[in-house]
Amino acid sequence: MSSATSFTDNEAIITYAARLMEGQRLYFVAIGGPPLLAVLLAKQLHAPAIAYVVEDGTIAPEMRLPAPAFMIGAGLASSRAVAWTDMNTVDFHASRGYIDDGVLAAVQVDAYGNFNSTFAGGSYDRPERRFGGPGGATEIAALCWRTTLMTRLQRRKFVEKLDFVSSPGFLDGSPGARERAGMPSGTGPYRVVTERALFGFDDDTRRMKLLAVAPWSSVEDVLSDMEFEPVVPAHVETLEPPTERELDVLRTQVDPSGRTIAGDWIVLDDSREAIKSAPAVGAS
Amino acid sequence: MSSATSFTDNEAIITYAARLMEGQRLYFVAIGGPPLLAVLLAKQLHAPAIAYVVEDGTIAPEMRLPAPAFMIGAGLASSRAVAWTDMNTVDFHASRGYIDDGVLAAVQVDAYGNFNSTFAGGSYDRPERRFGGPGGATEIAALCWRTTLMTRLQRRKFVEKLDFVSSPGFLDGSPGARERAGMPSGTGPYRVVTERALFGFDDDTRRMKLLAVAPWSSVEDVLSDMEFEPVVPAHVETLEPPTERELDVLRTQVDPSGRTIAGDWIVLDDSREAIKSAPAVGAS
Amino acid sequence: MMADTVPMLDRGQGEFRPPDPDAARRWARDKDRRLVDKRITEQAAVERFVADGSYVSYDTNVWRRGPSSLMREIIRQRKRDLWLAAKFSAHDATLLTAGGCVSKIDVGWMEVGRIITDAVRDGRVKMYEWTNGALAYRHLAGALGVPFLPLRFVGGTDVFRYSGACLIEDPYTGQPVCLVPAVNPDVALIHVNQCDIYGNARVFGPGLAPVETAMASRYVVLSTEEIIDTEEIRKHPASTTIPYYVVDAVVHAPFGCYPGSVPGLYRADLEHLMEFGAAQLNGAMDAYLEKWIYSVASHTEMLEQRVGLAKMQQLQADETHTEGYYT
Amino acid sequence: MMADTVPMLDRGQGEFRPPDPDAARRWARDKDRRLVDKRITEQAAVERFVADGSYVSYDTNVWRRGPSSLMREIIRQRKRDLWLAAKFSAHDATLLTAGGCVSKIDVGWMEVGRIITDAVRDGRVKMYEWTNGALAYRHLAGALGVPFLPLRFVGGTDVFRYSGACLIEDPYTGQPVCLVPAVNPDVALIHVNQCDIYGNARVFGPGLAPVETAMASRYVVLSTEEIIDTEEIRKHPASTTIPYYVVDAVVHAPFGCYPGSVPGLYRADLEHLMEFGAAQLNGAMDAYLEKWIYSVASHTEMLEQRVGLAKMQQLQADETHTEGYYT
Repeated sequence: MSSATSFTDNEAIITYAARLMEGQRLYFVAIGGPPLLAVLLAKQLHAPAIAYVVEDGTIAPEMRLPAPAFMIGAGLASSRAVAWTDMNTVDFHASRGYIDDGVLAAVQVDAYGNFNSTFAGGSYDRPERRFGGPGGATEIAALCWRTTLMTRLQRRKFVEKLDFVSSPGFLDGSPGARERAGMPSGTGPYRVVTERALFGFDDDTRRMKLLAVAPWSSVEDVLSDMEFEPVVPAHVETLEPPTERELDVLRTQVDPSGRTIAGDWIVLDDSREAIKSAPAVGAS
Repeated sequence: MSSATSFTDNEAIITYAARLMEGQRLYFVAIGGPPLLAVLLAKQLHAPAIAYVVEDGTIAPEMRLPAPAFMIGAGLASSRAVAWTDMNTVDFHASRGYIDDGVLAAVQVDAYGNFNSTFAGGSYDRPERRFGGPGGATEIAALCWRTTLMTRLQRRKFVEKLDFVSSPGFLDGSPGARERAGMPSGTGPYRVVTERALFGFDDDTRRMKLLAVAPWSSVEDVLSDMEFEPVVPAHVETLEPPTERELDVLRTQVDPSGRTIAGDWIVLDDSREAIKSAPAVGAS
Repeated sequence: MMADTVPMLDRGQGEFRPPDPDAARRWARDKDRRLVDKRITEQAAVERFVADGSYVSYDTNVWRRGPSSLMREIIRQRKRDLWLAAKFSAHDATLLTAGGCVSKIDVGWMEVGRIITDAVRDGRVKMYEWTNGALAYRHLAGALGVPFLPLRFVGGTDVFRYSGACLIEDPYTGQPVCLVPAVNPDVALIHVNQCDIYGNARVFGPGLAPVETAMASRYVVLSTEEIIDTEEIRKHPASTTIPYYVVDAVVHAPFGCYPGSVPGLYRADLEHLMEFGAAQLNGAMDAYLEKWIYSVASHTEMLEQRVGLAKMQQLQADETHTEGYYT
Repeated sequence: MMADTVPMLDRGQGEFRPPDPDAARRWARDKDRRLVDKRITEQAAVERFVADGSYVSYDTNVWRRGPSSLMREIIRQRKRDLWLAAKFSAHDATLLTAGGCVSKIDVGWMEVGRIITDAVRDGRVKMYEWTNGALAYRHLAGALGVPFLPLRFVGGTDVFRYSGACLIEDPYTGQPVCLVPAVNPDVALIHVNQCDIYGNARVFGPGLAPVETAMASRYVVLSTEEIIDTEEIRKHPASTTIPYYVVDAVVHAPFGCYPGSVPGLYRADLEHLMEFGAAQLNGAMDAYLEKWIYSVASHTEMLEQRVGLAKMQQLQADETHTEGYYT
């Protein structure tokens, strides 16, 4: 597949997340947003059999694409499901252990995969920026067997200390920390996907671990945009840029409205070095 | 309405229970049995507006009569309901306080309205007679605002000490005993209906209290068939025998199969004295 | 403000299956999430998913929309030492006890005659006291993946004393509240009106706790009156009661509740129920089991050789009320 | 064996509405059990059932199948000091905050822009941290008539610290488990697809927690796209989501979710949502409120004078997907 030379950071994040998805697993996503788009992209590309559950109680839908512009308010997003239930019911299924992977967007993440969607800057009582809250992210990150986070690689997002721990990763990283907090055993963060770097978690220390870096970036470049130091193994993989095919499906089928994939453009030259442009119109 | 001269004890019990029922109240009954028949009789006679909830999750059905022979296995018993739910759901409605009256059949009852449907005689480990268990009676008696019991007046049924407390009345009768056992406040036994006597409960002592006696019986006769002594007020009402109309509806519409109304015959002479006959065929 | 400890006020002394939500999660983790054809015979389903000693929960019962054919197969295969959840059971428990399959019963309500009474008196069967609602609620706890649930009944009774319930002081209100332990059965046997080959199932009519029972259990075996196309399931997602990923086996069993009724499809066979009752009264249960179970190889064979087409058609014709079920 | 006390391991420090199941039961006791015609205007419903200071829970939200017309009427009547349950809310909370109606919000998720941010910073609105699931679960506890429910999330986070959750040692497994307190809102506002004049209601499609919200709340106000005959309800009892006896008011409100969508009936009005977004960005929310709420006397008047028949017909025509909802 020919690799693309221009795409947005969000397109890269969604594409990389989609590549991680496997057809025999059951995914849990919120209503709308990049995680849902990643699942839809994976279904269109390499894993048509993927089943997913949506926070609103929709179970294993087979939405016909192209997807509607305003997914969160569109009945079509629930179409051809095997069951329509409600929020508590799908949380019960996750609590019972039936949902393999939670896929979530994070505003701010720390070295142990804890993440924040409540506020940034200032104090809790006088926040500089107040966000919408964790929504379903806290239960999804606690109850699914594995959690994959999607976010941009920025120093203010990969922090030593979160302004607010909205949703659980490995907490303080100590053995059994999640169990001591009342969460099911054997669960936790699995991957963190950014536009330039892919992270996992170290089996022994549960600290975030760098797995792959985009060709136009480097380990140094990645670390320079992180407040904390991840585990860096001797060998770091190359994160292949989105292919034309991936972007084509994403742009024409998965998010034809362009609302979610809009972002900062990444433009590559022949040597696959990046020349960043100004943020695109409507960038989030 | 002309009073009848021959009917079974069960017909009398069902008739008296039906007379207690009011159209503006919501009743909770088990699947089949005398309590359901009493509700159906009341709906046919004086209180067509009565709504009832069945243990199987049927909410406010309007079954067309005559009733089927095997109610417990008949879809018709759930017909024309406003909702079909399940056992937990109707128990939630009772727990939440929406169901006014539980109406239940009891095998054995004590002075505080506690009752037994587990075993009689012998010991728990080696019972003389083992019964089917409380079924839904325990939650119905705990969660509905009032409980009405239906049983025959026999010395072995109105006992000082139950062989087994399957379902709660006022427990030991002390103030707040039900609340201390985890039950909602303001709930408890309301009436105990037999073929010869109607009982309530004393507001102060919570002991069973004789309210009315059938013309062919007497306070002495009633007390002689009870192991414990109920509160006996100065004035005891007369329990009017079933009327021809009540029995006609009961026999032709409510239980045409005769399975549940079968019992020992009570035959009255002109002076309304009873001449008991041998147990009817198929008496339970 | 809340105290540092929560007083345990009272507790039942009964034996019960200890809740282990993490173990139940591991069962779920290891199930296949793909859409695979799960149709197998009743024989294979019982061989594979019902073991000696299994905790078995069925829904509803042999009188109404219950998995009668699967329970007969359990007897036919002479399973032993089962622990039953008799949450509004019927004569199913009697039948399984007569077949020598049962050693423990969690009792809510069930039909009890001399077979159960004798088995209890002889110590062949041990009963554990619960109620219909408490058992349905314990299954709900199991379905929620939590170790217990609070409830406002059972307390103050001998049922409480002989059960695994406990009474604590609620940390929020300071008032006493009961807890019951979750149950996660080894196998759920559920008879449904319709499902597809993957196990997406529909249950029509009011019911006991089919959803909780399926969600709580390790293995879920469905017997179904009818197998329908997945496209039909996807056209009406609101009609689905149980999603495919909890289901392990789909057994096609028309008249699967016989001699009971599946409302909207066929009436209960009252003659048969009387035959059963008489067999129990007259101590002729062995002959009954021989006639209806051991002497036939399968549910289909029983329908053909013991019930007969005429009777089946009569029971269907007698079920004139289909409103809300199939119309 | 179980200990005499249950250790309280940790607890949140947040303010929360203290559960009182017995008080909630008394609310239920005093409701009319008869089948009475409950149809009233949105104005009367809000006047009668929403008071200053009420804890208000709505389902779903202004983007999908939510009671938008009732929320506008709350703003029109200038209710004050409301405590909102924002369990997957949308811009409803922003709208009510802009109208000066809100002083407290239990947050799961909601759309947050400068109006909420400013209100929080200025101390006009206080937030309490929960999650969508925790709030839906607290409503479930309220619907079950119990003071709390155990769950296996929320622990270990700052959400826990700022909430009313606690962490105890489970008396059955000895493992830590979280509890959240029940919530019984003063009023539930639920937009439904269909109901009869008594309040027997149908909700189509996946949803948030309409059943739990109705069952938990003191007053239940339904707005409905369509009023159907009770005979139709009784023909298909399986379709009923909420039974009449919990319902206090039925408000006939076609396009009641506008500018949001009722799947199967009409699409969301994206132009309107952009107009709202722009009003917030540009600090022109007063003009927005004047145009869409204060300057019109009712929902009907807003539809007639601000939306218009052409737009309404367009939104209906755009909703081409009805499968599973109305077909």
